[in-house]
Amino acid sequence: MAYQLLKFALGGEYKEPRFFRDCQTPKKSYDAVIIGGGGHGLAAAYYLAKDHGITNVAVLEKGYIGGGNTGRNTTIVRSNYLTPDGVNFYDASVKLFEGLSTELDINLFYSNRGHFTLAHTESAMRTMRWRAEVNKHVGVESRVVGTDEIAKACPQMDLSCSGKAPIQGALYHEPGSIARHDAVAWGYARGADSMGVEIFQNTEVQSIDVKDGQVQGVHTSRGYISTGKVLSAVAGFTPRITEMVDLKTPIVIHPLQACVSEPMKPWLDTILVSGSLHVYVSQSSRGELVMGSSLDPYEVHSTRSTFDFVEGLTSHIVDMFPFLSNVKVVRQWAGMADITPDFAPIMGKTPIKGFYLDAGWGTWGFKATPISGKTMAYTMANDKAHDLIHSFRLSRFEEYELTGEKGAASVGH
Amino acid sequence: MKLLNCPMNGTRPLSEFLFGGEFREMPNPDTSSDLEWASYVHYRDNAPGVKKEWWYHSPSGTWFIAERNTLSDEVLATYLYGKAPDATKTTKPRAKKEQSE
Amino acid sequence: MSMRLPKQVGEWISRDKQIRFTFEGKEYTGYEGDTITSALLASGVKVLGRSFKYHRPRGVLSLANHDINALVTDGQDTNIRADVVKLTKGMTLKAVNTDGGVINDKSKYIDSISPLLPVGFYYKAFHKPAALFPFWEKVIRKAAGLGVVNFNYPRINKRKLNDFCDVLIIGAGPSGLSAALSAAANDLEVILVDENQHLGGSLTYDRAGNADTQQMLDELVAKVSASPNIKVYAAAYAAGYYQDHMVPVVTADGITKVRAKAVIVSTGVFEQPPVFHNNDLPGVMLGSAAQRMIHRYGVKPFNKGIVVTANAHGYRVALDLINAGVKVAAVVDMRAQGQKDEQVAELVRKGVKIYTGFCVYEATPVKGKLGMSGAVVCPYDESTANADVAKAVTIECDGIAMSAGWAPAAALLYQSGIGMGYNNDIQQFVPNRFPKGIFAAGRVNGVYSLEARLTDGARAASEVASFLGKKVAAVSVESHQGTSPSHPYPFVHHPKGKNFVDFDEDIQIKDFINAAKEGFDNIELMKRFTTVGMGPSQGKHSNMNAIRILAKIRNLPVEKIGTTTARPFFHPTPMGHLGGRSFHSHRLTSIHGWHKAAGAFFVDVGAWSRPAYYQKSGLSKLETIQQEAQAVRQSVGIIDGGTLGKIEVCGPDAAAFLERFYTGVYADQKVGHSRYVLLLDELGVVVDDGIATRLADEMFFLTISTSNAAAVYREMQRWLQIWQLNVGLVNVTGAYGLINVAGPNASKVLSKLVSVDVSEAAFPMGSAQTTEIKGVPVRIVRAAFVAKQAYEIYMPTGHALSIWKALLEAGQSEGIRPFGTDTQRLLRLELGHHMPGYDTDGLTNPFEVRAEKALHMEKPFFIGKRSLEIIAKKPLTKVLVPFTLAVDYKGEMPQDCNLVIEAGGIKGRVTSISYSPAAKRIVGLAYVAPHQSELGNVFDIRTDNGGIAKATVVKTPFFNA
Amino acid sequence: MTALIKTTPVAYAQHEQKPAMGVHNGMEVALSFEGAAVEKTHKQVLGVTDVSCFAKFGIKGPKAADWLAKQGLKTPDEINSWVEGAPGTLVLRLGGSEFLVEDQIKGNACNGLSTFNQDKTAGAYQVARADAAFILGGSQALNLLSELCVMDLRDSALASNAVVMTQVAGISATLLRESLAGEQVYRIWCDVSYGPYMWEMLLEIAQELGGGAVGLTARFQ
Repeated sequence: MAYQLLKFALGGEYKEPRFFRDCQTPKKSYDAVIIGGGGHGLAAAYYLAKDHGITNVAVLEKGYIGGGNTGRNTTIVRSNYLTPDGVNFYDASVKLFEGLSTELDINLFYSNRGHFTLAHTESAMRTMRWRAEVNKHVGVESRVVGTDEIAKACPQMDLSCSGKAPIQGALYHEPGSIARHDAVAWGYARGADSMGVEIFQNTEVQSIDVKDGQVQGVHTSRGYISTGKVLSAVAGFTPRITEMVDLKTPIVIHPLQACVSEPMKPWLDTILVSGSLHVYVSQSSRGELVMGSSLDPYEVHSTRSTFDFVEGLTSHIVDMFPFLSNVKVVRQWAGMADITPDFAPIMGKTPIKGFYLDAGWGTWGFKATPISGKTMAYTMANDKAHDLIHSFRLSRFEEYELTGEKGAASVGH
Repeated sequence: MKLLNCPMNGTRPLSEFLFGGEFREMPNPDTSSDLEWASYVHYRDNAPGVKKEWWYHSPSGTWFIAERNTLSDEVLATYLYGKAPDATKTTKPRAKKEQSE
Repeated sequence: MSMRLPKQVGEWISRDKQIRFTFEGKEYTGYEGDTITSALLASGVKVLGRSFKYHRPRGVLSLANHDINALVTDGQDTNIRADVVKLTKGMTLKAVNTDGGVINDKSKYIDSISPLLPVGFYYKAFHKPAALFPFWEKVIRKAAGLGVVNFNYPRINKRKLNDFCDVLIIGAGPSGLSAALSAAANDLEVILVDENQHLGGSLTYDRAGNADTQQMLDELVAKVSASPNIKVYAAAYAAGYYQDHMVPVVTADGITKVRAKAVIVSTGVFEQPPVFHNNDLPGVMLGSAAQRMIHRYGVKPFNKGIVVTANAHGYRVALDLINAGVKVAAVVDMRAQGQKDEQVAELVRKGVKIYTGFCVYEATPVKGKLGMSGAVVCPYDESTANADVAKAVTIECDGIAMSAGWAPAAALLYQSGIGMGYNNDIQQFVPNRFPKGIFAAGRVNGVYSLEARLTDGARAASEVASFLGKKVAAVSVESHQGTSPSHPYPFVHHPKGKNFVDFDEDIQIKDFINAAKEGFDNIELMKRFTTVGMGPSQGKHSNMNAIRILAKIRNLPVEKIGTTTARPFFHPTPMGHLGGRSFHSHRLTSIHGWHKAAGAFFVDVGAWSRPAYYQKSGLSKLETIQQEAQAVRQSVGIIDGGTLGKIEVCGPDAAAFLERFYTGVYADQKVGHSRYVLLLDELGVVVDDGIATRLADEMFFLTISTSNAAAVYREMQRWLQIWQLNVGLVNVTGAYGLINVAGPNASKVLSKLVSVDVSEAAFPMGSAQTTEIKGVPVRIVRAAFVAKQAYEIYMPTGHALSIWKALLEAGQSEGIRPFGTDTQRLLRLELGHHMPGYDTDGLTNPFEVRAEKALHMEKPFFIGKRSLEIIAKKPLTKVLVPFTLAVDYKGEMPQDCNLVIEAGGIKGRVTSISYSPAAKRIVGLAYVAPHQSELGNVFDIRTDNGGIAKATVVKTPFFNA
Repeated sequence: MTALIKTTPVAYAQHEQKPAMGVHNGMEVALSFEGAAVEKTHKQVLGVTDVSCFAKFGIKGPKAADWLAKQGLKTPDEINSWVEGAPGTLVLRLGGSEFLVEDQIKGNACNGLSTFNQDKTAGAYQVARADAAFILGGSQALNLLSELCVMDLRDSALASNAVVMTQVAGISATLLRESLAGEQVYRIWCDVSYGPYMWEMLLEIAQELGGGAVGLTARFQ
């Protein structure tokens, strides 16, 4: 038994401290205000304090921390992207994730399971090779594997997918992992709080003051806060914030749905993704299958569930695993994904001085949590985009310099 | 499954439709600046609210405009492009004797 | 020891039909109509399962699928919900989640080390040192989960049907039955759904020792059955509410997706356990569970027990128990005021001791916690939830029935977007804002007396009728009278804890208190940190209590705490049901059968199935493709191109339309000629290409590549609507077949079948003719995609097979050979043609594939033109070039998507590569940096294994065609 | 006229059932499957018949209705509805200005329409048609359709002259209800390339529900 548990057995009053203070009244002014108490916002706050010594920071969260997409994703961490910029960025995130449980002193259940992106067609196999070649070039472990290797990793799967879409091979990405998503937000919140950052839950931003192209402050449900630096890290709510400062972006909001099965004894050791069948699945440490599919096909700014989603997803899951016919789905839910035309994020400075954007995460936000926090903190502290995020700048659209992630997106997540 | 009212075919489940994106007025390509044009092709009116959108009824090949609240997902009106919203009343969908939405 | 009672009025079992089965290796007998649990209980089995985390023995709690204490496996299926699954002959059952059996579970030690495992312990342990985490993870994973999945379980596809009605009524208790009858009387089409085998809801078990309600139930059910307007789905649950009143109704046989014009939710309430030390021991159960056992299954819940209550229902339960021959030692009422009415008096008359203002402080376990031997009851302070242990009384008993309150079964209402407010008179959340077409009736609506529930059903039905435009009289319902059916805080603190709130997840009161101390004092954060309500019963017996505890901790009214979001499903639903019959639509050309007989290896191209090549025994795939290609180069081959998109653009503005849609010019195109078309999107990205043939002044015949056909046609329709040109678009993709005859002997073969002159001189490249083959009208277009001499023959699709055969026959002497898409890709590569979607990606602009010739920038408009003007000002970053490897190249064969490397950086990638039998060397297309693109330049391709292949930029075609 | 015989698009999917094939209207179709007695039962319970061989003529455009009228055919006034345009010939109005004319087993109107000349008919365009077409009948027909189609097709919801362009088994199809020799049946048309798939789906469910394939002969006996 791990020795950390022994302290709980010593009896007496439960001595575990609060993870973070219960902040109620904001100060009049902060050096920086972060809108959004999800993983990204909290990580940015944490690294502002830790890397740059900027601790006079308020994090404003409309609901509760980690309640947005941080708590609604399927917790997959990987870096097998298509462009070198994408691979480098996510690889840096994976490396931060690997040390994060220790750094934040919270068990994130960061579990290295390996990640197969299944290819059912020859053209999917081409994309796999493309990704593998770019990954290898940048030093990330990805390779194209045949059906024998897939069968070895997941002998239970019907490789013919019930004859509907036989698997031809896969991109295998060894660093692929899953993590306990809520704990990431909690860990960053605790870390930031301990360095002086103030986290306000149930605090809504109502408007943002901009004068002469420079941010002046933020009107909130807890009063006005004066600040020269505002970070918007609100994922699916981004259009509502950018509208406040009259900033145009190409983001569109589509719901992304997922569901979990009832718990069963662990049998699926790897993370499986199939672009053709629009399925991704892994088994959590509780024994539930966590399953997702592609984005909803049209714009909605809510987290409503649809039956079509779960019908389509389960029919494909049963194609892959016929023996799951009578295994039950317990719960479905949705998040709001902020999608960009080139399936890469929008990060960094904006035409409005002091207004920084961390958005456009689509379905990849969770896996970027540490690195987005780190690079956005750098960008805010220095008012200069971090090298890793240069190609994700907002102006790339006006400049017709979109990133090339489109190819990988069809088999994303 | 959500229902949508095709102005030609009546109320149908969403599975019969394809979303064609936000309806956007094209600026005059001859007079717009590069920036205006880039803004037109890339940027979207993306905050929630009532939007005009393109929808396509696949079985009949009908494009039409839907005015939809993207926050509540409520459809306020559907009509053929260029036809005033009340023009929908002139077409009588024949699929069902009684329409409901 | 049999616990079976004599025959009960209205019971659900057939005593003349015995069923034998085994549980944990022992044989038992039940009756038809029993659930697995009721049969076991009747046989005196009390321990039905082990809990998820601590492996505590568990018996029946709700007997209603509101908990998962009793999950079993039959060796085939797992996580079977024994409380509600019907017993069938020969079942061989075992409890899940045990290590060595439900009695001797070796994991039961975990219960004794539970102090080591407080709420959220796993966030605080195992991660240091990091190197050991993988070890701990294995331990944790092994402990996780419930049942073991059987990998040999057969695939089952259930039917999914659609059904329709005016009003869907969910829940056939008194209010639901009443609503159905009223709605039907108002001439509405009704679908009535209930998850139980029999209609009636609480009327089937809540009797208070009196069977009169059975008569009322029989009458209601008889009227429902007699009504032609009511369709009943019994043993069917509404899995969720979805937009526009769609509710999937799940039965053992499948799912019916009901689309209603209005929905009445009359789903009733879930009984909530009061919380005290050891409230999970086998023998401790909800009052309604005890009633279900007695009245539905004729099973005595225990021999001597007590009732702990905080409402009037507990007294009704006590009467039912007495009536069933249970010795009721006491009724323990947690309320200081207690209850004073006729039922209490009757109990007193029957010698039942009433402890008013008392609580059950703890249940006393027997050895191994396999049951209980008694209860310790104490005076109770409702304001502090503390028991006065100094005045403890111990009562010997083998069971406790608990009735302290209810939570609305409001999941479907929440999913519909309803607003709920907390009603202090009944200590319950009740609807206060309804979305259009959503109605609630009965206890879920806060209406409790039987009479009022019947009226509330009629009220809801009349509101539905007026919502649907009928003129009906309004019905009103009196608000709740008397004591509250729910206690605001039915909890008893205990230093040893083990007072369970969530039985699925083994969560105790202190877990909530500790979570709040750590800052997780928001209901959603608390849910995530403690995992309350996240187990398979989704909070049915635990969410309301969690809210009450948090309200107490934060000293806030319950309403301020709010509720967690109720997501589908109401009950967990099998994937085979949800997935249903899996449709896999596919398109076949009319020549498909021939291809199959000829040994074609098929690939999917969009929805189409196409031959990639025709397998020849003894030849590898590569050799086959090369042979097919050589046949085309040396003589003649044919390919079925029927999958290609084919559009007729007709009308006076046909050419004008094409000029706006595509990048080229068509106004001056001559009839009988074809031209290349290139389609961009508004960003200037290459989308598709094809051929436009002018068949008449006002008619063009267009081809679109197979995988883009549907999307491009849709875009044509949209732009036509915007431009309002006088054009008719006719999609003839399916109506026409296409056969491409290619190779130096193509004209020779074709000339045997057509009367027109197809010689080079009479029928040059870029021309088209309309003629006949064997009397069938055909269109022939000279195209050069795969060979210099190639004829695309279009015919009515029903004749494609005959003409295919005719061509093969005509070409026999020339050695004509069919070829597939893989060969086609090689053939076009040899000619140097790039393919959109294969050699381009979602961002490729026409300059990058050197398609300037196809761009008529002088035109006033075409889609993508304005963007191209902007792109043209920017330096190119990559260019697609044709390349060859040295004739004697011996290294590893480069593949598609191998990278072009220069000075350690990525400059581009190979998009197509193959050995060309015609060029007798490896040829390909690749993106390179612009400075690498000059003719004769040599660049590096890195192969899969890291080798470097030197490639030289050359001219196309790659061979002397 | 050509001497070449067309083959029904469904033939590939019917192959394993080994039907007796015969030519109707220049197309080889399945005349019978399991014999008159069995097919008669199937017809009552749930029978599926391939009628892709019926002659068709398609036309669209603002002047299409005028042109058809000039040829002496009755056309439906309402969009998405059908009439018997001539004895034994259905005229379906697909949306606003497109028409499908189909000769039934005894109809003979399409032949006369082949005189259509695009160059001389402004505002009307011929639509080449090669749909796979089916008749579905029997007591369980609605049961089958309730699985394959999301529309409410019960008599109370589907007008007797309505044409429905919807999805059946996940693909676009046109559907109507008609009375055939006193029996209520459903007609389904889909793109020719989906013909085999549609046949497979209809037959799979028909067989599960106690029905099966009905040949052209048994269908029109």
